[in-house]
Amino acid sequence: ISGTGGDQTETEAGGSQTPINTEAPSEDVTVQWAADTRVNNNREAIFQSLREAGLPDNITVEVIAGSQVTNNRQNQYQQWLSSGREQPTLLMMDSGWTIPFIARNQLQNLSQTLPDSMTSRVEENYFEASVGTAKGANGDLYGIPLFPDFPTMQYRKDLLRNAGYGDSDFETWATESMSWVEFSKITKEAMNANPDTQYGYTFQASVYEGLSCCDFNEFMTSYGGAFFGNPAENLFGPVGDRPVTVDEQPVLDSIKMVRTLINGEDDEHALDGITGNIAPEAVLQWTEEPSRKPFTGGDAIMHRNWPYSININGAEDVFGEDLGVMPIPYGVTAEEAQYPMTGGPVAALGGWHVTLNPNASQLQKRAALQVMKAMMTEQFKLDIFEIIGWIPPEPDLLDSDRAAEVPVIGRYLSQLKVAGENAIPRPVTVVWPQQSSKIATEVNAAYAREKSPEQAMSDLKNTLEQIEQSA
Amino acid sequence: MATQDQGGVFEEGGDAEIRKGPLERWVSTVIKNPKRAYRAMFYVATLFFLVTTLFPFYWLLVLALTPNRLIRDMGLLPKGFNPEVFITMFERVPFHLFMFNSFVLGIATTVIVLLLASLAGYVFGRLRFPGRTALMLGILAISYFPPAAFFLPLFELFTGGTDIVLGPITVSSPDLFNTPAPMVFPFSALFMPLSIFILTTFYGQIPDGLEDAARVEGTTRLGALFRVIIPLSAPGVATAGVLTFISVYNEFFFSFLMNNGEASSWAPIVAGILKYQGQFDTPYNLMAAASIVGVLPVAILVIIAQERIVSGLTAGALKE
Amino acid sequence: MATEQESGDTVRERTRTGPYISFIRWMESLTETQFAYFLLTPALLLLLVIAVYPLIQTFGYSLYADQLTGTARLGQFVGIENYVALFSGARDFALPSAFLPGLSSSFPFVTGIYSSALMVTLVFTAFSVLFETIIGFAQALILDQDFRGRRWVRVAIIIPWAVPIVIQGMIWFLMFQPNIGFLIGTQENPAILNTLGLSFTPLRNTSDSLFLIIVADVWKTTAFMALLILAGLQSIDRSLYDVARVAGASKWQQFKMITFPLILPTVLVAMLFRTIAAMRVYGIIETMAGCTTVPSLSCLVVTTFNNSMYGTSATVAFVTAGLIGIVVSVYIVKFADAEGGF
Amino acid sequence: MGEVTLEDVTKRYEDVTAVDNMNLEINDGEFVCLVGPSGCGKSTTMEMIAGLTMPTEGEVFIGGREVTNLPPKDRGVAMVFQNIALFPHMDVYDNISFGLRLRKYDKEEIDRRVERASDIVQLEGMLDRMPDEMSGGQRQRVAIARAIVRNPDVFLMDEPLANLDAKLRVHMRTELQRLHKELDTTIIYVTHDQAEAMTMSDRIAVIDSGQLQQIDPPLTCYNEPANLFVAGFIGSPAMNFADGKLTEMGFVGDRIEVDFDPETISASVGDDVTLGIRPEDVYTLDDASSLANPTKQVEVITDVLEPMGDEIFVYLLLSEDATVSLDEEARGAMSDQLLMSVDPDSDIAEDKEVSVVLDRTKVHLFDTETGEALLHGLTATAAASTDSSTPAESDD
Amino acid sequence: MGEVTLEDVTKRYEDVTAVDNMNLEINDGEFVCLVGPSGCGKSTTMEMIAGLTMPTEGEVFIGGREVTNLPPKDRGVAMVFQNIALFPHMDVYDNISFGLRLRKYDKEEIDRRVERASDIVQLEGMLDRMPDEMSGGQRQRVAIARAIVRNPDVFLMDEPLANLDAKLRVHMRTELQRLHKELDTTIIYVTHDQAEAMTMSDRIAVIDSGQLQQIDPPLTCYNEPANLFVAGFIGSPAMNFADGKLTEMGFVGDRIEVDFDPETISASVGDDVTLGIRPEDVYTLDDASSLANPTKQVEVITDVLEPMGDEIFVYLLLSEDATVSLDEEARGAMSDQLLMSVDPDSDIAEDKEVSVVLDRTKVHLFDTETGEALLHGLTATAAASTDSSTPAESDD
Ligand SMILES: Nc1ncnc2c1ncn2[C@@H]1O[C@H](COP(=O)(O)OP(=O)(O)OP(=O)(O)O)[C@@H](O)[C@H]1O
Ligand SMILES: Nc1ncnc2c1ncn2[C@@H]1O[C@H](COP(=O)(O)OP(=O)(O)OP(=O)(O)O)[C@@H](O)[C@H]1O
Ligand SMILES: [Mg+2]
Ligand SMILES: [Mg+2]
Repeated sequence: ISGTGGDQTETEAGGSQTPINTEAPSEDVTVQWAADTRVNNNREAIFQSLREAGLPDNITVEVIAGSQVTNNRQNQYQQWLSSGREQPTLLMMDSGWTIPFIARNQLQNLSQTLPDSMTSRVEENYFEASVGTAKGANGDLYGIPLFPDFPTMQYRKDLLRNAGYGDSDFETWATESMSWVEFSKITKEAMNANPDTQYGYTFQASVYEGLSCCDFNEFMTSYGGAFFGNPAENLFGPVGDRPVTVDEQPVLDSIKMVRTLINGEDDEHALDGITGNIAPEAVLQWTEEPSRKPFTGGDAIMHRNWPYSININGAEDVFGEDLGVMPIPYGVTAEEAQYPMTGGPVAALGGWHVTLNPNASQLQKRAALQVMKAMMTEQFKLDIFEIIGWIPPEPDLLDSDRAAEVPVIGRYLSQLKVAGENAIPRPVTVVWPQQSSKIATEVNAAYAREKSPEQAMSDLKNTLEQIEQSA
Repeated sequence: MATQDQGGVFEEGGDAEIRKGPLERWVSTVIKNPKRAYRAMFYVATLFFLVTTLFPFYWLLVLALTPNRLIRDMGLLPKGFNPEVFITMFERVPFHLFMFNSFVLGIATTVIVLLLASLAGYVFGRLRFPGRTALMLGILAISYFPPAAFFLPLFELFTGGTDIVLGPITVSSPDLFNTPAPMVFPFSALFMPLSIFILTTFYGQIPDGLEDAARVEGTTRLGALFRVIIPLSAPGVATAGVLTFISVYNEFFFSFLMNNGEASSWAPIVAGILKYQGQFDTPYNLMAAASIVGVLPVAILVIIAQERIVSGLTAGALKE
Repeated sequence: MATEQESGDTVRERTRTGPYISFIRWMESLTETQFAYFLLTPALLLLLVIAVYPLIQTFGYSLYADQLTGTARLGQFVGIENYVALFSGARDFALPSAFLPGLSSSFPFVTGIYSSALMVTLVFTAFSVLFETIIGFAQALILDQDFRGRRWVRVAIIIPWAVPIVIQGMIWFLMFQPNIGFLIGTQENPAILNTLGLSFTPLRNTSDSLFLIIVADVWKTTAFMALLILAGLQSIDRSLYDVARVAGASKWQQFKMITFPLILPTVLVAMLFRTIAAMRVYGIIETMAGCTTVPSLSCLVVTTFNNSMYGTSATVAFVTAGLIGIVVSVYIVKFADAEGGF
Repeated sequence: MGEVTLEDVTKRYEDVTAVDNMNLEINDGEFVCLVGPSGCGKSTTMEMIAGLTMPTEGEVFIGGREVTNLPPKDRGVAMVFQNIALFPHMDVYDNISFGLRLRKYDKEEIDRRVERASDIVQLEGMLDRMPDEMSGGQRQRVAIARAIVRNPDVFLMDEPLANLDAKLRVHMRTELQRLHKELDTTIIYVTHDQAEAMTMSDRIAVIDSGQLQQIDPPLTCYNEPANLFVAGFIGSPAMNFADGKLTEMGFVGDRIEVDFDPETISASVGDDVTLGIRPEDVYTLDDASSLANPTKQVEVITDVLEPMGDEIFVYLLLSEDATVSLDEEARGAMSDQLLMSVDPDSDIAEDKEVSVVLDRTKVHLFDTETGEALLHGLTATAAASTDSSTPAESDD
Repeated sequence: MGEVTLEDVTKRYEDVTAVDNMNLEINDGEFVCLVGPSGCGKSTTMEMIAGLTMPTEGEVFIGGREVTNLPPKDRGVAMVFQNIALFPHMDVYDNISFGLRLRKYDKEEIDRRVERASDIVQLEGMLDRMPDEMSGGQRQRVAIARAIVRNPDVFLMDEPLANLDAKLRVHMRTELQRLHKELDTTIIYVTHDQAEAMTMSDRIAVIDSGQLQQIDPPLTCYNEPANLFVAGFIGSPAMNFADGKLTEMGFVGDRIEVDFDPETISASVGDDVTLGIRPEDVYTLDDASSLANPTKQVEVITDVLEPMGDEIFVYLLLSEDATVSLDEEARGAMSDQLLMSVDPDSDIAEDKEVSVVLDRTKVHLFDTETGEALLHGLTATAAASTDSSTPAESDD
């Protein structure tokens, strides 16, 4: 019986360097695509769209409806890929954890095996941040973004009107983000103007990946802070060879800001200028859905969330046109910020890629390549925007008429575009999962006033450094 | 004998009397006859347990009946009444298929476990032999490990990644991914220690005289096990069975990683429930409905196991 | 009897042949020890292949360093370094929480009680097993009575055990989710539990979460206890109660002197396995509060496993098993007689 | 204190009436044996007195108190169970001391009593054995000891000596009698050992099919059975019965005739009557010399001889054609056969024609139909004795 | 087929030797009763024959085959257990037919046999009862039926009738004897009912403390007990013993003297010897007329009278100062007391001085130390009878 296992994929991964034949295979092939239930529920329409986008008739796609819970999928993929299974051929991967798979040589290197025409289209046309999370340390491309996801700030126009704001303000905010100072002031005003509305601003600060990857990341980055120094250089590594900068002032400021939002200006670590008491303590235990409920239910004025919730809140029977969307507020402007990619209306980057199983047979790969080709067509991207609401991964497509016609979300494309252009990915590396849980714990503790921002961040810095060194 | 009087608190009288008498009369009889007080205490305790165990289910029902977008600021009553959820849940996910898979996995595991654990329980409970204690401790020790400790080697074994050397030939293990095998076998092995211990205790308590009688009548030792000892331990066997079955129903580690999550790949009910969940949005009402539907068959199983099997096999209390 | 039948049993018996019969005969001719091992063979074989073999492999993993990049699952051989790192706290940074509580020079001399996996696990185990045993016992005693509707009460009491952990987590998570559950209030409008000291965001707070997780676990797993103890109760010879009653035993004395000692072995088995399972608690934590908030030993195993830190994961798994072994041996030593099994 | 009274007590199970309208009065300090065929309701009666089984109808009194609905522990009874029912998880000491420990006697008192009880049942040195390490008889003795360590008002003993050998049994009998005297407790005792019932009890209660047939002192039951059932049940081997008719001359059966004045009994001439005579009251002509009041001779053929050591049972055939001797239900109960017991020295042989006589003073007559006794013992003359005193007593 | 042989069989439990080097040969078709005090090893012996307990040492043969290590089912034995051991989860029918169903007899055959067996044990109409709905005696009868439906080579019955009333017992005895004759099976039977042992068995095996004391036909055991233990154990009430010395004149005890020639026995003058005489061999002077060979008169005082119905036990005190009569171990076994059985008509009274004589032909002598029998019965003259035939037999 074999030894510790796991090493047998080494050689096969080498095989993944062979370029893939771009000719469509002539025999009937079924390509297995590990996706999720939403894809599965809409698979007829999606297949239709793929066909129209040029997928040959002899290639069929079979969807494996994986869990929507991203961790579960990650675990499954990990087992499949590390044991060298040939199936599924195509995998839908979270941009939040594609890079570790790349680091483990578990994905097909697309730069080397796909025709340049395809890869360069991705590099050139797609949202840059998204593409960044599909690349290896060597700069090669390992996945093709299927759709990106950027959070925005949603608000209730009707309530803000009560506080004296009007359409012109809303129009400005749509593309020109406001500062947190302004934001907190406006929210407070709106709260005062609408005493029946329970909450001012709802967001997510539970101890979970969403805090470290996204909410905290946004707060921090919008104040010009960064996890590992200059994001442009250090975001995806080199692990162990980059500074840990979570104890820098901008980071502390962002924490103080959030503490003020929750606890008020008399918090001992309040941030000057911020108007306090606009967010409930409950945010400390909220993830996306629990934080969205009060907003959808009319109990909140401001709400940070992913585009999925725009579709919900903007529906006619909810707020319809009264739903306003703007980019996330900023702490400091990009110019004032210390590092590139920081400051301004940043949005954490989510979204998914499609990747190729390197262990698949050549035939499968050939067929899969045809599928990927179809997926990269404009037609497919817009179709699927309509079908599932996946945001097209190309900024240009957001300007298209067809996109604008998509109900509800079509109204907010310009805001999304701003968010997309200012998207900040989480610093995914092989050690990110470890770091992420530490970040969430410390940040949440600091928000909850269990630790001073300084203490929490210096503790965090220590731990992060240890993790960096361990890899 | 006199078993019908073992009603404990119902020792005398029927409860018919309670209902017809007014409260005051009852109170005065309680003072005269403390047994009534016991009975009252019994009812209070029963009620308490009923409320505490059932309340979360009620809450589940409230969640199921409330349309998902109204699930917030919940009180004790459903907001709105949306029984269609019990249809929607099947439209969204082929939940019945997942339930079927769980049933097959559960039954297969239970059969294997009861069979092997019965033999082992008989050995440990009724025979004295060298190595007994060490073996029992060894088997027990298996249950100390988290499932993750078994996972990687088993995953390789069941996905064809392990080379098995059979003398001169080396074959790789068969690829059983997406079949019941890589779930049933680990379940059996991991849940077996509990059943072995349960059955050991129960089988050990059956008087020797009964096994002796069976053997003189012409059974083998194994025959005596199946014809006398197991039927007489029916409460224990049924319990071991129910516990094993439900454990399978509940298992989520191997259930999740030993298949690709499709109903057609033998993924069990846990995968089905998780399929309702979106990346961010969670249709609590559908999940609540699905769990109510998912739990019902187990309720039926419990009824059958507890009433039919137990009372059918042991008509009387044990007597030598 | 049966004079007509000329042949006796033995004749009948002896005239039967065939491989089945000769197999039976062979089996019956085994000595007690041989027979014991013969019957154990299938169970041991299964355990050997499905449990022991993987454990040996996994133990091997624990002697290798983690390897996060490249295709190899494990890094180089490091011997017991993983264990040393775990116990010295040098590996804590890579885990969702510290493994052992830190020591401090000031009273109470231990810090991070709630953020150390060991302490969280022990606290959880002690309280959940204690309450499950007591409540399960009470429930079993009720279910053992004869009363109308008993079947339904029995189902009601047992059914939480059948609730998948995901759902169990959801039920309790929602009950204590601000703005959704009614068991949790707001500062302005506190619920009863809040006035009793529960924070307004209990599921982000280790001690409150631990408390709620224990409650949720007791709700679900008490049925396990009740079911097993009930089975024990049902197997007691009822005529012993007749004797006791005539001897003058009150209900309580009957319980103390007959019921309890006779089901003690069953209760011990139930407690033993509950203790083992409680020390491996994971699912309910993950679904209610998350492993970062309430880190249990299994949380460490699963999290490191999911983070592809297979060496560390295997190490923690073996250490967990070792700790469980230590706790279990307390049972075994203490109750060796009552159990009669060891 | 220890009077036990059953008033119209009935116990019905689904399809069986185990005890049928039983009225029983047992005095304080009395020793009463319940006897009757297997399944007649003895244990059920005991259980109702102990409070383990609730009567379907009727009431139970102990010491003058109504206890029908009282739990066993408040009735002041101790019981030896027919099925022994030792606590399997306790050693002998703990089994015996169970009741005492319940009552929180102090350690020394318990030790003293347990020692005394285990002495009585001869289990010294076995106090730390577990029940499954003992022989059947030893277990039964533990059960007895468990009952006698206590000081109840009423002892209920359901076949307490069934598993003991003759010698131990005799010993235990003596002990129980002594205990009875010492403690002056009421003892209700089930046994099917006739000797036990005869020697130990103040009165014997004979039960059949759940109904009380007779409750009287042992010798009264033996000598003046109230009906055919009691006559046949008490005494081993059983009484011989011969069917016949009541005529002017007295009893006329197939072969046996006994002359007396039919006027003296409460049956009319022409009625079917049954004559009963015990084996020891049948004499060969040789032995008849000592007999003051023999009946007419009866010609019989000796069949099987059964030597018992201290006596020999001789089966006598009344008609030549009755050849099957050891047949079912054979002994004593059939009218074409007669059982006689003779001295072991008698020179009687099988298959001989002999004449026997019956002791007139020991003859019983029963109404065949109702089974009721008509007379017990005839005097020397053909005139029936009208007083019902037993011949045995009148011989004194 | 059904010979049972034990060769040097020993069974030791931790601290007890239950069976001690037992050698036993039972012939095919023989009916042997095992008797002995409680705890002497009877059940253990049976279990070893059945294969339920493995002997610590020695070998067991059945039908000439060595079966020491054979499982019970291959030994061709059926057993009635002392503790009855009905399967509580099966009704009577299923209990009885268990062995037949195992052997896959066809339904009709099973029905037929079960019906016949339940008929024999008089359980007709109870076939669908569960064991816990039956009385003790009924359960025992089921246990018997379960054994007798089968056709084994050897029946093992451990006190099968302990819970039955006298009448049913007599019935069952007859049935078992008939069965024995019909099937010609070996039956090994444990009982402590002397009557049962005497009437049913071809031979009685007397066991004490795990050791075989004597195995002989019933009357031999009764009349020629091999040693003091057997003499005291067989017979109820037990034999009277008197300690004394062997002198030139014969036996000389405290009060009792029996003259014979000491040369004729294997003991030397001056040895301690014990004289044994059964209660029925003690006569009052009145009755002594019929006695051919009386001993010298013994002056005694009558103590308690115990009327048994068919006889009266009279306790006789040998010395005036022996006043305690019903004391422990009193009856028969003590040398300052003598038990006599007399006719129920005898006009004997309590507390009278009377003279009694012993039947010389029924006197036994034992070596007090080893317990071994020295002689059984003296002839008319003082010369001891040297042949060992029993007086009872020689009387024929
Ligand atoms: N499992 C055991 N462990 C220890 N001692 C035992 C065990 N079984 C029997 N004994 C002892 O062995 C001796 C013989 O027991 P056995 O059952 O053969 O007696 P018995 O002759 O059948 O007596 P009884 O007439 O009382 O049934 C007894 O002293 C008993 O206490
Ligand atoms: N639980 C029960 N259900 C139905 N019938 C029962 C039950 N218990 C006893 N009986 C029946 O009631 C009758 C009386 O039983 P009981 O035990 O009193 O008899 P018993 O006189 O003690 O007989 P034995 O001498 O055989 O012990 C029997 O016919 C028995 O079958
Ligand atoms: Mg009875
Ligand atoms: Mg015995």
